[in-house]
Amino acid sequence: MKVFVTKEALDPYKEVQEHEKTLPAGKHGGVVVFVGAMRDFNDGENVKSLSLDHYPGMTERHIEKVCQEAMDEWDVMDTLVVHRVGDMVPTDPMVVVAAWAAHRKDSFDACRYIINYLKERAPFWKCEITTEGNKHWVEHNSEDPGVSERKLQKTA
Amino acid sequence: MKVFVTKEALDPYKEVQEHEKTLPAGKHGGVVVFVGAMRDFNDGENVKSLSLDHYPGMTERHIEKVCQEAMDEWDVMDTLVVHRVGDMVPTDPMVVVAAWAAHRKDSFDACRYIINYLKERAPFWKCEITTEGNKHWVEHNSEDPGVSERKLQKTA
Amino acid sequence: MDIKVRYFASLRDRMGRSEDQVSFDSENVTVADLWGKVSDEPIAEKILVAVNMEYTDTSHQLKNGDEVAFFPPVTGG
Amino acid sequence: MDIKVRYFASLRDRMGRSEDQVSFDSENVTVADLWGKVSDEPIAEKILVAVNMEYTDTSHQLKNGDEVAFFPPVTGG
Repeated sequence: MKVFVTKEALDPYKEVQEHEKTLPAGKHGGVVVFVGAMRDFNDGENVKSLSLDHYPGMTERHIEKVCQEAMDEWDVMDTLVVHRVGDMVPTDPMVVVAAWAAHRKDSFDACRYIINYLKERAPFWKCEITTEGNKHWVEHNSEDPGVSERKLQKTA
Repeated sequence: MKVFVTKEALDPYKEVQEHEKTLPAGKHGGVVVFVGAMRDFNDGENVKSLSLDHYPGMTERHIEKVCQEAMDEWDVMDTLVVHRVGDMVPTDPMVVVAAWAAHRKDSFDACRYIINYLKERAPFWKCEITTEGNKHWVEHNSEDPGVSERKLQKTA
Repeated sequence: MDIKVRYFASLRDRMGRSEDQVSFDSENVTVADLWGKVSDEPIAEKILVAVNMEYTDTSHQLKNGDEVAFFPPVTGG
Repeated sequence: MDIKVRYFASLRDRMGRSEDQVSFDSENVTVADLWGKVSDEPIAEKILVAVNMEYTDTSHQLKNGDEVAFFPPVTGG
Protein backbone atom coordinates (compact mmCIF):
# COMPACT_ATOMS: atom_id res chain seq x y z
CA MET A 1 0.00 0.00 0.00
CA LYS A 2 1.35 3.38 -0.99
CA VAL A 3 -0.24 6.69 0.03
CA PHE A 4 1.22 10.09 -0.49
CA VAL A 5 0.29 13.73 -0.67
CA THR A 6 2.33 16.11 -2.79
CA LYS A 7 2.49 19.75 -3.85
CA GLU A 8 4.21 18.74 -7.10
CA ALA A 9 2.39 18.38 -10.41
CA LEU A 10 0.88 14.89 -10.55
CA ASP A 11 1.64 12.51 -13.44
CA PRO A 12 -0.99 9.88 -12.57
CA TYR A 13 -0.11 7.16 -15.07
CA LYS A 14 3.60 7.45 -14.31
CA GLU A 15 2.79 6.89 -10.63
CA VAL A 16 0.70 3.84 -11.52
CA GLN A 17 3.41 2.37 -13.75
CA GLU A 18 6.19 3.02 -11.23
CA HIS A 19 4.18 1.38 -8.46
CA GLU A 20 3.24 -1.57 -10.63
CA LYS A 21 6.95 -2.36 -11.03
CA THR A 22 7.09 -3.11 -7.30
CA LEU A 23 4.39 -5.82 -7.60
CA PRO A 24 5.15 -9.47 -8.35
CA ALA A 25 4.99 -9.90 -12.13
CA GLY A 26 2.17 -11.84 -13.78
CA LYS A 27 0.04 -12.29 -10.65
CA HIS A 28 -2.60 -9.62 -11.12
CA GLY A 29 -5.22 -9.89 -13.83
CA GLY A 30 -6.31 -6.32 -13.76
CA VAL A 31 -5.96 -2.86 -12.36
CA VAL A 32 -8.63 -0.19 -12.06
CA VAL A 33 -7.34 3.37 -12.01
CA PHE A 34 -9.37 6.46 -11.15
CA VAL A 35 -7.90 9.85 -12.06
CA GLY A 36 -9.74 12.88 -10.71
CA ALA A 37 -8.95 16.06 -12.57
CA MET A 38 -9.83 19.62 -11.72
CA ARG A 39 -12.83 20.75 -13.76
CA ASP A 40 -13.25 24.35 -14.91
CA PHE A 41 -16.79 24.56 -13.55
CA ASN A 42 -18.55 23.78 -10.28
CA ASP A 43 -22.11 24.73 -9.43
CA GLY A 44 -22.29 26.97 -12.48
CA GLU A 45 -19.37 29.29 -11.78
CA ASN A 46 -16.25 29.40 -13.90
CA VAL A 47 -13.23 28.36 -11.91
CA LYS A 48 -9.86 29.85 -12.81
CA SER A 49 -7.73 28.12 -10.23
CA LEU A 50 -8.05 26.00 -7.15
CA SER A 51 -6.13 25.69 -3.94
CA LEU A 52 -6.38 22.47 -1.98
CA ASP A 53 -5.77 22.65 1.75
CA HIS A 54 -5.09 19.57 3.88
CA TYR A 55 -4.14 18.49 7.42
CA PRO A 56 -0.68 16.93 7.13
CA GLY A 57 -0.53 13.65 9.00
CA MET A 58 -4.28 13.24 9.50
CA THR A 59 -4.90 13.23 5.76
CA GLU A 60 -2.43 10.42 5.05
CA ARG A 61 -3.61 8.45 8.08
CA HIS A 62 -7.23 8.46 6.93
CA ILE A 63 -6.41 7.60 3.32
CA GLU A 64 -4.37 4.65 4.63
CA LYS A 65 -7.33 3.53 6.73
CA VAL A 66 -9.65 3.62 3.73
CA CYS A 67 -7.15 1.60 1.66
CA GLN A 68 -6.79 -0.91 4.48
CA GLU A 69 -10.57 -1.30 4.67
CA ALA A 70 -10.68 -1.96 0.93
CA MET A 71 -7.91 -4.54 1.21
CA ASP A 72 -9.74 -6.24 4.09
CA GLU A 73 -13.05 -6.33 2.20
CA TRP A 74 -11.86 -7.42 -1.27
CA ASP A 75 -9.17 -9.71 -2.61
CA VAL A 76 -6.80 -6.93 -3.62
CA MET A 77 -3.05 -7.29 -4.14
CA ASP A 78 -2.12 -3.66 -3.64
CA THR A 79 -3.43 -0.11 -3.71
CA LEU A 80 -1.95 3.27 -4.58
CA VAL A 81 -3.21 6.76 -3.78
CA VAL A 82 -1.42 9.96 -4.71
CA HIS A 83 -3.22 13.20 -3.92
CA ARG A 84 -2.06 16.64 -4.93
CA VAL A 85 -2.45 19.67 -2.67
CA GLY A 86 -1.74 23.39 -3.05
CA ASP A 87 -2.45 25.50 -6.13
CA MET A 88 -3.62 24.02 -9.42
CA VAL A 89 -5.43 25.00 -12.61
CA PRO A 90 -8.20 23.35 -14.69
CA THR A 91 -7.19 20.02 -16.26
CA ASP A 92 -4.53 19.37 -13.60
CA PRO A 93 -4.86 15.84 -12.25
CA MET A 94 -5.68 16.08 -8.55
CA VAL A 95 -5.83 12.49 -7.38
CA VAL A 96 -5.02 9.02 -8.65
CA VAL A 97 -6.32 5.82 -7.06
CA ALA A 98 -5.30 2.38 -8.31
CA ALA A 99 -6.26 -1.12 -7.12
CA TRP A 100 -4.61 -4.28 -8.45
CA ALA A 101 -6.30 -7.67 -8.11
CA ALA A 102 -6.37 -11.12 -9.67
CA HIS A 103 -10.03 -10.58 -10.62
CA ARG A 104 -11.41 -7.38 -12.04
CA LYS A 105 -14.48 -7.25 -9.80
CA ASP A 106 -12.22 -6.80 -6.78
CA SER A 107 -10.25 -4.06 -8.56
CA PHE A 108 -13.41 -2.13 -9.42
CA ASP A 109 -15.00 -2.47 -6.00
CA ALA A 110 -11.81 -1.54 -4.13
CA CYS A 111 -10.94 1.44 -6.33
CA ARG A 112 -14.45 2.85 -6.07
CA TYR A 113 -14.55 2.33 -2.32
CA ILE A 114 -11.23 4.10 -1.85
CA ILE A 115 -12.06 7.21 -3.87
CA ASN A 116 -15.53 7.51 -2.28
CA TYR A 117 -14.45 7.14 1.31
CA LEU A 118 -11.30 9.16 0.76
CA LYS A 119 -13.57 11.99 -0.39
CA GLU A 120 -15.84 11.49 2.57
CA ARG A 121 -13.23 11.22 5.32
CA ALA A 122 -9.77 12.45 4.31
CA PRO A 123 -9.27 16.08 5.38
CA PHE A 124 -8.91 18.09 2.18
CA TRP A 125 -10.65 21.38 1.44
CA LYS A 126 -11.05 22.94 -1.98
CA CYS A 127 -10.90 26.71 -2.38
CA GLU A 128 -11.94 27.94 -5.81
CA ILE A 129 -10.89 31.20 -7.46
CA THR A 130 -13.45 32.10 -10.14
CA THR A 131 -12.69 33.94 -13.39
CA GLU A 132 -14.44 36.94 -11.76
CA GLY A 133 -11.79 36.84 -9.02
CA ASN A 134 -14.06 35.54 -6.26
CA LYS A 135 -12.51 33.15 -3.79
CA HIS A 136 -14.73 30.66 -2.07
CA TRP A 137 -14.43 27.44 -0.16
CA VAL A 138 -16.32 24.54 -1.69
CA GLU A 139 -18.96 23.53 0.86
CA HIS A 140 -19.70 19.97 -0.20
CA ASN A 141 -18.61 17.33 -2.66
CA SER A 142 -20.83 15.72 -5.24
CA GLU A 143 -22.11 12.32 -4.15
CA ASP A 144 -21.76 8.89 -5.70
CA PRO A 145 -25.27 7.57 -4.96
CA GLY A 146 -24.26 4.02 -5.85
CA VAL A 147 -21.92 3.87 -2.91
CA SER A 148 -24.14 5.69 -0.44
CA GLU A 149 -26.88 3.12 -1.05
CA ARG A 150 -24.36 0.36 -0.69
CA LYS A 151 -23.21 1.69 2.64
CA LEU A 152 -26.77 1.91 3.91
CA GLN A 153 -27.33 -1.69 2.90
CA LYS A 154 -24.17 -2.78 4.68
CA THR A 155 -24.96 -1.05 7.94
CA ALA A 156 -28.67 -1.95 7.87
CA MET B 1 -15.60 6.85 -29.07
CA LYS B 2 -12.47 5.02 -30.14
CA VAL B 3 -12.26 1.25 -30.52
CA PHE B 4 -9.39 -0.66 -31.98
CA VAL B 5 -7.84 -4.08 -32.09
CA THR B 6 -4.11 -4.47 -32.59
CA LYS B 7 -1.39 -7.12 -32.86
CA GLU B 8 1.17 -4.64 -31.55
CA ALA B 9 2.33 -4.49 -27.93
CA LEU B 10 -0.15 -2.39 -25.97
CA ASP B 11 0.97 0.62 -23.94
CA PRO B 12 -2.33 1.21 -22.11
CA TYR B 13 -1.57 4.48 -20.35
CA LYS B 14 -0.06 6.00 -23.47
CA GLU B 15 -3.30 5.17 -25.33
CA VAL B 16 -5.34 6.79 -22.56
CA GLN B 17 -3.21 9.93 -22.53
CA GLU B 18 -3.18 10.25 -26.33
CA HIS B 19 -6.95 9.90 -26.47
CA GLU B 20 -7.48 12.34 -23.63
CA LYS B 21 -5.74 15.02 -25.72
CA THR B 22 -8.62 14.82 -28.21
CA LEU B 23 -11.20 15.71 -25.51
CA PRO B 24 -12.23 19.28 -24.64
CA ALA B 25 -9.93 20.43 -21.84
CA GLY B 26 -11.23 20.92 -18.31
CA LYS B 27 -14.69 19.44 -18.88
CA HIS B 28 -14.31 15.99 -17.40
CA GLY B 29 -13.92 15.51 -13.68
CA GLY B 30 -12.66 11.99 -13.81
CA VAL B 31 -11.63 9.00 -15.82
CA VAL B 32 -11.80 5.36 -14.83
CA VAL B 33 -9.33 3.09 -16.59
CA PHE B 34 -9.33 -0.69 -16.53
CA VAL B 35 -6.21 -2.50 -17.71
CA GLY B 36 -6.50 -6.26 -18.11
CA ALA B 37 -3.16 -8.02 -18.12
CA MET B 38 -2.35 -11.58 -18.94
CA ARG B 39 -1.88 -13.58 -15.77
CA ASP B 40 0.57 -16.49 -15.55
CA PHE B 41 -2.05 -18.83 -14.11
CA ASN B 42 -5.59 -19.89 -14.99
CA ASP B 43 -7.52 -22.72 -13.35
CA GLY B 44 -4.34 -23.92 -11.64
CA GLU B 45 -2.15 -24.49 -14.70
CA ASN B 46 0.97 -22.46 -15.40
CA VAL B 47 0.59 -20.48 -18.58
CA LYS B 48 3.71 -19.75 -20.62
CA SER B 49 2.13 -17.82 -23.45
CA LEU B 50 -1.26 -16.97 -24.85
CA SER B 51 -2.64 -16.46 -28.30
CA LEU B 52 -5.78 -14.43 -28.71
CA ASP B 53 -7.95 -15.13 -31.76
CA HIS B 54 -10.66 -12.75 -32.95
CA TYR B 55 -13.15 -12.18 -35.78
CA PRO B 56 -11.99 -9.01 -37.58
CA GLY B 57 -14.93 -6.70 -38.19
CA MET B 58 -17.38 -8.44 -35.86
CA THR B 59 -15.13 -7.88 -32.85
CA GLU B 60 -14.86 -4.12 -33.39
CA ARG B 61 -18.57 -3.83 -34.18
CA HIS B 62 -19.61 -5.47 -30.93
CA ILE B 63 -17.17 -3.49 -28.80
CA GLU B 64 -18.58 -0.33 -30.38
CA LYS B 65 -22.11 -1.45 -29.53
CA VAL B 66 -21.17 -2.04 -25.90
CA CYS B 67 -19.53 1.41 -25.71
CA GLN B 68 -22.61 3.00 -27.29
CA GLU B 69 -24.86 1.29 -24.74
CA ALA B 70 -22.68 2.66 -21.93
CA MET B 71 -22.82 6.16 -23.41
CA ASP B 72 -26.62 5.91 -23.73
CA GLU B 73 -27.02 4.70 -20.14
CA TRP B 74 -24.63 7.02 -18.31
CA ASP B 75 -23.53 10.63 -18.69
CA VAL B 76 -20.18 9.84 -20.27
CA MET B 77 -18.13 12.21 -22.42
CA ASP B 78 -16.11 9.60 -24.25
CA THR B 79 -14.86 6.03 -24.15
CA LEU B 80 -11.74 4.24 -25.37
CA VAL B 81 -11.12 0.53 -25.89
CA VAL B 82 -7.89 -0.94 -27.23
CA HIS B 83 -7.67 -4.72 -27.32
CA ARG B 84 -4.60 -6.69 -28.22
CA VAL B 85 -4.77 -9.91 -30.26
CA GLY B 86 -2.20 -12.49 -31.37
CA ASP B 87 0.64 -13.87 -29.28
CA MET B 88 1.53 -12.51 -25.87
CA VAL B 89 3.30 -13.49 -22.65
CA PRO B 90 2.47 -13.11 -18.94
CA THR B 91 2.33 -9.48 -17.72
CA ASP B 92 1.51 -8.18 -21.23
CA PRO B 93 -1.42 -5.77 -21.09
CA MET B 94 -4.25 -7.29 -23.15
CA VAL B 95 -7.00 -4.69 -22.98
CA VAL B 96 -7.51 -1.12 -21.83
CA VAL B 97 -10.93 0.45 -21.27
CA ALA B 98 -11.35 4.09 -20.30
CA ALA B 99 -14.48 6.18 -19.63
CA TRP B 100 -14.37 9.94 -19.10
CA ALA B 101 -17.23 11.77 -17.36
CA ALA B 102 -18.00 14.92 -15.43
CA HIS B 103 -18.93 12.80 -12.40
CA ARG B 104 -16.99 9.80 -11.24
CA LYS B 105 -20.01 7.55 -10.69
CA ASP B 106 -20.70 7.65 -14.43
CA SER B 107 -17.05 6.85 -15.20
CA PHE B 108 -17.06 3.82 -12.90
CA ASP B 109 -20.40 2.46 -14.09
CA ALA B 110 -19.58 2.92 -17.77
CA CYS B 111 -16.06 1.45 -17.57
CA ARG B 112 -17.29 -1.60 -15.68
CA TYR B 113 -20.19 -2.12 -18.07
CA ILE B 114 -17.90 -1.94 -21.09
CA ILE B 115 -15.31 -4.45 -19.87
CA ASN B 116 -18.00 -6.86 -18.66
CA TYR B 117 -20.11 -6.85 -21.80
CA LEU B 118 -17.08 -6.73 -24.05
CA LYS B 119 -15.97 -9.96 -22.37
CA GLU B 120 -19.42 -11.44 -22.75
CA ARG B 121 -20.11 -10.50 -26.36
CA ALA B 122 -17.03 -9.46 -28.33
CA PRO B 123 -15.63 -12.42 -30.28
CA PHE B 124 -12.21 -13.13 -28.80
CA TRP B 125 -10.87 -16.56 -27.90
CA LYS B 126 -7.92 -17.26 -25.63
CA CYS B 127 -5.62 -20.16 -26.36
CA GLU B 128 -3.14 -20.91 -23.57
CA ILE B 129 0.22 -22.63 -23.92
CA THR B 130 1.22 -24.09 -20.54
CA THR B 131 4.77 -24.43 -19.26
CA GLU B 132 4.36 -28.19 -19.91
CA GLY B 133 3.77 -27.36 -23.58
CA ASN B 134 0.05 -28.14 -23.63
CA LYS B 135 -2.09 -25.94 -25.85
CA HIS B 136 -5.71 -25.47 -24.92
CA TRP B 137 -8.55 -23.13 -25.68
CA VAL B 138 -9.98 -21.39 -22.63
CA GLU B 139 -13.60 -22.53 -22.34
CA HIS B 140 -15.10 -19.75 -20.26
CA ASN B 141 -14.22 -16.44 -18.65
CA SER B 142 -14.38 -15.69 -14.96
CA GLU B 143 -17.55 -13.83 -14.01
CA ASP B 144 -18.07 -10.47 -12.37
CA PRO B 145 -21.05 -11.40 -10.17
CA GLY B 146 -21.78 -7.75 -9.39
CA VAL B 147 -22.68 -7.10 -12.98
CA SER B 148 -24.54 -10.34 -13.60
CA GLU B 149 -26.85 -9.54 -10.71
CA ARG B 150 -27.28 -6.04 -12.01
CA LYS B 151 -28.28 -7.31 -15.41
CA LEU B 152 -30.84 -9.68 -13.91
CA GLN B 153 -32.34 -6.81 -11.99
CA LYS B 154 -32.53 -4.67 -15.09
CA THR B 155 -34.21 -7.28 -17.23
CA ALA B 156 -36.53 -8.48 -14.45
CA MET C 1 -27.48 -19.25 -53.20
CA ASP C 2 -23.85 -18.87 -52.08
CA ILE C 3 -22.86 -18.72 -48.43
CA LYS C 4 -19.47 -18.10 -46.89
CA VAL C 5 -18.92 -20.05 -43.66
CA ARG C 6 -16.25 -19.25 -41.07
CA TYR C 7 -15.03 -21.20 -38.03
CA PHE C 8 -13.07 -19.84 -35.09
CA ALA C 9 -10.96 -21.05 -32.18
CA SER C 10 -11.50 -24.64 -30.96
CA LEU C 11 -14.21 -25.17 -33.58
CA ARG C 12 -11.78 -24.28 -36.37
CA ASP C 13 -9.37 -26.87 -34.95
CA ARG C 14 -12.15 -29.47 -34.84
CA MET C 15 -13.35 -28.69 -38.37
CA GLY C 16 -9.76 -28.76 -39.63
CA ARG C 17 -10.38 -25.62 -41.71
CA SER C 18 -11.15 -21.96 -41.16
CA GLU C 19 -13.80 -21.48 -43.83
CA ASP C 20 -16.09 -23.04 -46.44
CA GLN C 21 -17.96 -21.78 -49.48
CA VAL C 22 -21.34 -23.52 -49.68
CA SER C 23 -23.91 -23.36 -52.51
CA PHE C 24 -27.61 -24.23 -52.28
CA ASP C 25 -30.12 -24.65 -55.12
CA SER C 26 -33.02 -23.84 -52.79
CA GLU C 27 -33.70 -20.31 -51.55
CA ASN C 28 -35.22 -21.69 -48.35
CA VAL C 29 -32.20 -22.44 -46.18
CA THR C 30 -31.63 -21.95 -42.42
CA VAL C 31 -28.41 -21.88 -40.42
CA ALA C 32 -29.32 -25.42 -39.22
CA ASP C 33 -29.50 -26.58 -42.87
CA LEU C 34 -26.11 -25.02 -43.52
CA TRP C 35 -24.57 -26.79 -40.52
CA GLY C 36 -25.94 -30.09 -41.82
CA LYS C 37 -24.04 -29.52 -45.03
CA VAL C 38 -20.65 -28.70 -43.43
CA SER C 39 -20.65 -31.28 -40.60
CA ASP C 40 -21.84 -34.83 -39.94
CA GLU C 41 -22.18 -34.13 -36.22
CA PRO C 42 -25.05 -32.30 -34.52
CA ILE C 43 -24.15 -28.74 -33.62
CA ALA C 44 -22.95 -28.49 -30.00
CA GLU C 45 -25.37 -26.62 -27.77
CA LYS C 46 -22.79 -24.06 -26.69
CA ILE C 47 -21.72 -23.14 -30.24
CA LEU C 48 -22.62 -19.56 -31.14
CA VAL C 49 -23.81 -18.41 -34.56
CA ALA C 50 -23.40 -15.04 -36.28
CA VAL C 51 -24.84 -14.05 -39.65
CA ASN C 52 -23.18 -11.01 -41.19
CA MET C 53 -21.45 -10.39 -37.86
CA GLU C 54 -24.66 -10.26 -35.80
CA TYR C 55 -25.52 -12.93 -33.23
CA THR C 56 -28.47 -15.10 -34.19
CA ASP C 57 -29.63 -18.71 -33.87
CA THR C 58 -29.88 -21.81 -36.04
CA SER C 59 -33.44 -21.02 -37.20
CA HIS C 60 -32.15 -17.91 -38.99
CA GLN C 61 -33.19 -17.85 -42.70
CA LEU C 62 -30.19 -17.26 -44.99
CA LYS C 63 -29.98 -15.23 -48.17
CA ASN C 64 -27.48 -15.15 -51.01
CA GLY C 65 -24.09 -13.69 -50.05
CA ASP C 66 -24.51 -14.11 -46.30
CA GLU C 67 -21.43 -14.70 -44.17
CA VAL C 68 -22.14 -17.22 -41.42
CA ALA C 69 -19.76 -17.81 -38.51
CA PHE C 70 -19.74 -20.65 -35.98
CA PHE C 71 -17.66 -20.35 -32.84
CA PRO C 72 -17.39 -21.41 -29.19
CA PRO C 73 -18.21 -19.07 -26.26
CA VAL C 74 -16.04 -15.96 -26.32
CA THR C 75 -13.18 -15.53 -23.82
CA GLY C 76 -11.65 -12.13 -24.41
CA GLY C 77 -10.51 -9.26 -22.21
CA MET D 1 -3.32 20.99 30.89
CA ASP D 2 -2.04 22.30 27.55
CA ILE D 3 -3.93 21.83 24.32
CA LYS D 4 -2.89 22.72 20.79
CA VAL D 5 -5.84 23.83 18.65
CA ARG D 6 -5.82 23.94 14.84
CA TYR D 7 -8.30 25.44 12.37
CA PHE D 8 -8.59 24.64 8.68
CA ALA D 9 -10.13 26.03 5.49
CA SER D 10 -13.12 28.42 5.87
CA LEU D 11 -13.00 28.06 9.65
CA ARG D 12 -9.38 29.27 9.72
CA ASP D 13 -10.48 32.31 7.68
CA ARG D 14 -13.35 32.95 10.11
CA MET D 15 -11.13 32.54 13.20
CA GLY D 16 -8.49 34.79 11.62
CA ARG D 17 -5.74 32.38 12.74
CA SER D 18 -4.59 28.83 12.05
CA GLU D 19 -3.87 27.71 15.61
CA ASP D 20 -4.08 28.42 19.32
CA GLN D 21 -2.31 27.15 22.42
CA VAL D 22 -4.82 26.85 25.27
CA SER D 23 -4.13 26.07 28.95
CA PHE D 24 -6.64 24.78 31.50
CA ASP D 25 -6.20 24.48 35.26
CA SER D 26 -8.87 21.76 35.46
CA GLU D 27 -8.21 18.21 34.24
CA ASN D 28 -11.90 17.79 33.39
CA VAL D 29 -12.21 19.45 30.00
CA THR D 30 -14.21 18.45 26.91
CA VAL D 31 -13.89 19.60 23.31
CA ALA D 32 -17.00 21.74 23.92
CA ASP D 33 -15.24 23.48 26.83
CA LEU D 34 -12.24 24.12 24.61
CA TRP D 35 -14.43 25.64 21.89
CA GLY D 36 -15.97 27.97 24.49
CA LYS D 37 -12.50 29.26 25.28
CA VAL D 38 -11.43 29.96 21.66
CA SER D 39 -14.72 31.38 20.29
CA ASP D 40 -17.64 33.51 21.49
CA GLU D 41 -19.99 31.88 18.99
CA PRO D 42 -21.65 28.47 19.37
CA ILE D 43 -19.93 25.80 17.30
CA ALA D 44 -21.65 25.35 13.93
CA GLU D 45 -23.43 22.02 13.61
CA LYS D 46 -21.50 21.01 10.49
CA ILE D 47 -18.05 21.67 12.01
CA LEU D 48 -16.00 18.48 12.41
CA VAL D 49 -13.68 17.74 15.31
CA ALA D 50 -10.54 15.63 15.44
CA VAL D 51 -8.46 14.86 18.52
CA ASN D 52 -4.96 13.63 17.75
CA MET D 53 -6.02 13.22 14.13
CA GLU D 54 -8.99 10.93 14.85
CA TYR D 55 -12.58 12.06 14.30
CA THR D 56 -14.57 12.52 17.48
CA ASP D 57 -17.30 14.79 18.89
CA THR D 58 -17.57 17.71 21.27
CA SER D 59 -18.19 15.50 24.33
CA HIS D 60 -14.66 14.05 23.96
CA GLN D 61 -12.67 14.36 27.20
CA LEU D 62 -9.26 15.98 26.62
CA LYS D 63 -5.92 15.20 28.19
CA ASN D 64 -2.67 17.11 28.46
CA GLY D 65 -0.81 17.47 25.15
CA ASP D 66 -3.80 16.68 22.92
CA GLU D 67 -3.97 18.28 19.48
CA VAL D 68 -7.53 19.29 18.65
CA ALA D 69 -8.60 20.33 15.14
CA PHE D 70 -11.81 22.04 14.04
CA PHE D 71 -12.75 22.14 10.38
CA PRO D 72 -15.65 22.27 7.90
CA PRO D 73 -16.85 19.22 5.91
CA VAL D 74 -14.07 17.82 3.75
CA THR D 75 -14.09 18.36 -0.03
CA GLY D 76 -11.11 16.51 -1.47
CA GLY D 77 -10.54 14.19 -4.40
